[in-house]
Amino acid sequence: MAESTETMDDDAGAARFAELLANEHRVEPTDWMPEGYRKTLIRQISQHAHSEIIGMQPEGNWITRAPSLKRKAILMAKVQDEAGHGLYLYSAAQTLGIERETMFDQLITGKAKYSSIFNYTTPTWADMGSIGWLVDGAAICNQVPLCRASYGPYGRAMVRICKEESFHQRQGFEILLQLMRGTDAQRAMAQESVNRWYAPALMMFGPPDDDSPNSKQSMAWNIKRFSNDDLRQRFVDMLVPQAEILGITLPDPDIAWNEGRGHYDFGELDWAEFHEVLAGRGPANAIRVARRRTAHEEGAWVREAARAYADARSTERIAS
Amino acid sequence: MAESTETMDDDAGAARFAELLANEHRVEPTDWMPEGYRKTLIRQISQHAHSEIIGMQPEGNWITRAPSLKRKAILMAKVQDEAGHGLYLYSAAQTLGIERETMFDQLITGKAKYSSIFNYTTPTWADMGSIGWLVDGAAICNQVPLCRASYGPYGRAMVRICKEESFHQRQGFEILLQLMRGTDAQRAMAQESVNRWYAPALMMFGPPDDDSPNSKQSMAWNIKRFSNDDLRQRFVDMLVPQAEILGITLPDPDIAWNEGRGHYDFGELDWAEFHEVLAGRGPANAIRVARRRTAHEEGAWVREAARAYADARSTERIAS
Amino acid sequence: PGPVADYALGLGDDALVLAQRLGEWIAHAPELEEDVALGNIALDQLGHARSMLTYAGSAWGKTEDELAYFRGESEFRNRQLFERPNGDFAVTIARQLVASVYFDSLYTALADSTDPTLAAIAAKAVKEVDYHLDHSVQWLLRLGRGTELSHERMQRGLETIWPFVGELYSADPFAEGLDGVAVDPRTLQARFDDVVPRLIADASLTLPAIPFARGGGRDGRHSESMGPLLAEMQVLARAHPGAKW
Amino acid sequence: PGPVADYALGLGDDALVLAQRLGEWIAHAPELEEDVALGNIALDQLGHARSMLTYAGSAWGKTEDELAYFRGESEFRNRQLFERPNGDFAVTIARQLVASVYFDSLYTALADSTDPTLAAIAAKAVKEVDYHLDHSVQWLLRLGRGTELSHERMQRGLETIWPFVGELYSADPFAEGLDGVAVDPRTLQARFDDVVPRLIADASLTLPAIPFARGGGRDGRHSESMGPLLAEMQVLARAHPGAKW
Repeated sequence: MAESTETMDDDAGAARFAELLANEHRVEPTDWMPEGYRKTLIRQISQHAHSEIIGMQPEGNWITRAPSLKRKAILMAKVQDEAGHGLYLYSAAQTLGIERETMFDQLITGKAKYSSIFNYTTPTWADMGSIGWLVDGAAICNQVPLCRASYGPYGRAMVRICKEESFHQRQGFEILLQLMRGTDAQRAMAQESVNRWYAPALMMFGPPDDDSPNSKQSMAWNIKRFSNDDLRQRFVDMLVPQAEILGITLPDPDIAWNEGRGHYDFGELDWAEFHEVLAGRGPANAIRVARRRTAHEEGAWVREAARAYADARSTERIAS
Repeated sequence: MAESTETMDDDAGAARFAELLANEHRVEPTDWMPEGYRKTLIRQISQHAHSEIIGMQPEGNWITRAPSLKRKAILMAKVQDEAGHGLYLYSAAQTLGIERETMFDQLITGKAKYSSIFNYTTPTWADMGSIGWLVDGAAICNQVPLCRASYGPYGRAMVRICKEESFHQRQGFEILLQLMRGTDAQRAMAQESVNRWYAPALMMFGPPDDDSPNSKQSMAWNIKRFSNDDLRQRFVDMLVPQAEILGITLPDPDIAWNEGRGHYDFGELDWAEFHEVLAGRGPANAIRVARRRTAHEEGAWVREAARAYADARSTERIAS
Repeated sequence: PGPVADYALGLGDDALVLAQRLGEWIAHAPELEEDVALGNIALDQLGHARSMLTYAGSAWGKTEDELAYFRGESEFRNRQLFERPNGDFAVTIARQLVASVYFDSLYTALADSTDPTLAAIAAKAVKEVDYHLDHSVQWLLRLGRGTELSHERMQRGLETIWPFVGELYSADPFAEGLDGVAVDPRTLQARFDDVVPRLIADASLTLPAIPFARGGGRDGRHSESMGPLLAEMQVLARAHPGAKW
Repeated sequence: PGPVADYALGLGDDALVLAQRLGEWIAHAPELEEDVALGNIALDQLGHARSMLTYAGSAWGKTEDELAYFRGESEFRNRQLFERPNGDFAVTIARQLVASVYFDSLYTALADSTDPTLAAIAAKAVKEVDYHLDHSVQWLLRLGRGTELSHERMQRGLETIWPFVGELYSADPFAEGLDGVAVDPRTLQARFDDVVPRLIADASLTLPAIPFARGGGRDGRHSESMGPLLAEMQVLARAHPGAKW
């Protein structure tokens, strides 16, 4: 009896789901959705949340040393925004029936993935510029189409996040611009940093299309809207003129305008490097998760106290 | 029965004890000694041990920032010597029937005293010089007579400690000498530091003799050999010519050679300040004990592990 | 404008050094919400610092950054409470509670200053500080009444911070002679005595009975935590003198 | 002398940065004996660093202090293991165990260098490192087999440090072309594989199975803990350029 009801619901639900996608409407938490769709979204949204949380660290590294109070304030606000993004993304994922604690646990036990870009380190202040300009820039290219993602809570979270990210990107650009207009040492610092971040930022779009097995299904479900390579091209096309304004050299001698394609050509990326970092052998993989785990473990007594206090309060309220 | 034996022992012991003192011989742990003598020694030796332990902090403060590798090495060795002195002094006190744990507990719970001088802070590198020259210098004046203290284990510990202290004092003098031969900023740093440490160092000999209730008994027991004021005078007489070599000004306009006394006159000290610091209202009282307590508490699991391992090993040995 | 600038510099240093300490928490907090909350408080404090330093600097032709990055330890005037290390979360909450009660009463009074700049900075700041105070009070209650362990740590946190309370309410040498312009911190003591013991009791905690430390922050005397704090804060700016960022 | 100096500088930086970290423990150790022991190890490491930096500097007309205090982060060549933060006592012991096994085999081999200065420094250092190794092994056993809590923390300590083991035994770019003079760290790997898994098993602990981090310390690539370490270490010397101490 229960089973046949489910089947009937499934059939009706599947038809309704297909119709929503066909009409470019949003799927909402109460709508029927295929298990694969739900799982894909949970994976993608929670990975995105984790990336925001882990992404606090490479920039957090310079809060105490920011070279002007204005930059310190901007950086603090940015890192705080990242925590905020992590929080709304966890909420969006929760609407799909997974607990935040479960996701967070996957993060700190090293079971969940997050964007590999955050396994690179920030040895210089100029990296605050490069992260904003290149990493946030790539994130925006990835994320703007996600504002139209079929799943409502995700799409809406992305609208808010994209607005803040584009602000962050501009701030990063400004950091680099100020350095490029500064002393020789500052210019060298900016160039050296862009040299380190450029290729990893391009790899943020994921492996080449031929090599990206999950992309097709995600596109069919209106989660992903453009292929990895399309997004990467769009990003390079955006960067080249901005680099000219900065007076900075992108570390790829093969970059050249291709009149025929109407796009910039660019060189092959070192995918072996990408897979190395993905496999845990990047510059900071070992440190990022451990740091968050340590913070979580050292804070356990605080969370327990808050729970105990809340429980006691609700008991009081019931009793009174 | 037991009582009368004790009394007999007491009478014989007291006679022997008096004889030892009269002949300037050492009292050893197995000898009979008056309860007051034992208590006075426990108090004095454990306070001295605590002072060495707490005294590690004001200098430890500069280990990570020492301005040359040679000075860093000297400073590390010195702070380590202080830990070593603390350890032998605790051992000397243990021969009087008190456990090291008991003493350490008195220290970290704030029940035991230590030299108030270590409640001053070390905001500049020159303080490493002033502590060596003035604080260790005063300590030596105090301690050299203690090498002849009637209680054997204490006197012998003091022989070793004094040797190292006089080495430390020379190092402090050298730090100041180097600063005084350096740049204007370095000379100013040295003078400013000596201005802060001079009076507190003079107060290390304790209150004026009229105001020092325990001194008389300690002198009768051959523990203390000179009065507070005598030691203080001896110290000032030593400092004045050394200050001249350094080219540093001692911050007391009343210092003047007194031909009649054959000593340097010097100004009144601000004993209200001394009592303030003694009462816990010095610059760092709140921090010193708390830091050692925190280290002790955070290290509890380490000490427990060491005990558990030692116990298991001895069980194994017995079983095998 | 000299004396007012001197006064503003002290207040600016208080806020700056506290912001620096709070900034150390980011990505280390016990939960994400606290990363956000402590970050918010840090940002607000940094904002107050910037307003005060900019105002002070305007009298001397110096920028906020020249004041923040190119003074030595003995030229910093912050009171020692603000430089105290973060310790565990309970120490940070204790420090923030004491700081927030102080700032709340200070800025409330300063909003009536006859100096319009100080009055405007204070009027804006007091609203933010209300939130900081609420945050600290909530955590004081949660930790004080939560578990046995949290109770113990919160009590220890109060004891760790307590010696630095006295300095806050002692005379501010730079407020002297500025009647109507500056606030004499001694006039704020009554509010502390009214509010804090009650909050501590509500949280089932005990008011510490520990002597106050000497203080002297306004005269450039700091605890030994100050040097490393400044070394880190100033290192990059000092490596590039004259550079703009 | 150029290439040998470059090689010596890398070894000197390894020892210097480790000494700096160990120096942070002083007056914070779990017991007084450990304040003494960690201080001893720090002093020995600092001694090795000074010998190596002095030797390196002699080729370039630079003093040990010019090298220690006036290079920037990207000019430091220490491998990343040595800059890892102290963490709790177990992390420090794990780091020291790995460091001591490495130094022990390195200095043993280097004592046979055809470069008489390197050989002499190594011959003296190896005796000291024997003691350091013994100290770490004793604590590894005590913590691994002590209590449940200490076992867990020691295991976590090994895991925290493990990613930085690989770099130690990877090629040293400054050892290349110095056959007979320098030691190729890859030749020391066998000794590590022989000794360390056995020590870990003896302590009832599990050999971590964690990927190695990328490294790159010899090329001036460091983890994010390096900047604050240098900020503190160099602050005073840099505030007084050209001064003697």
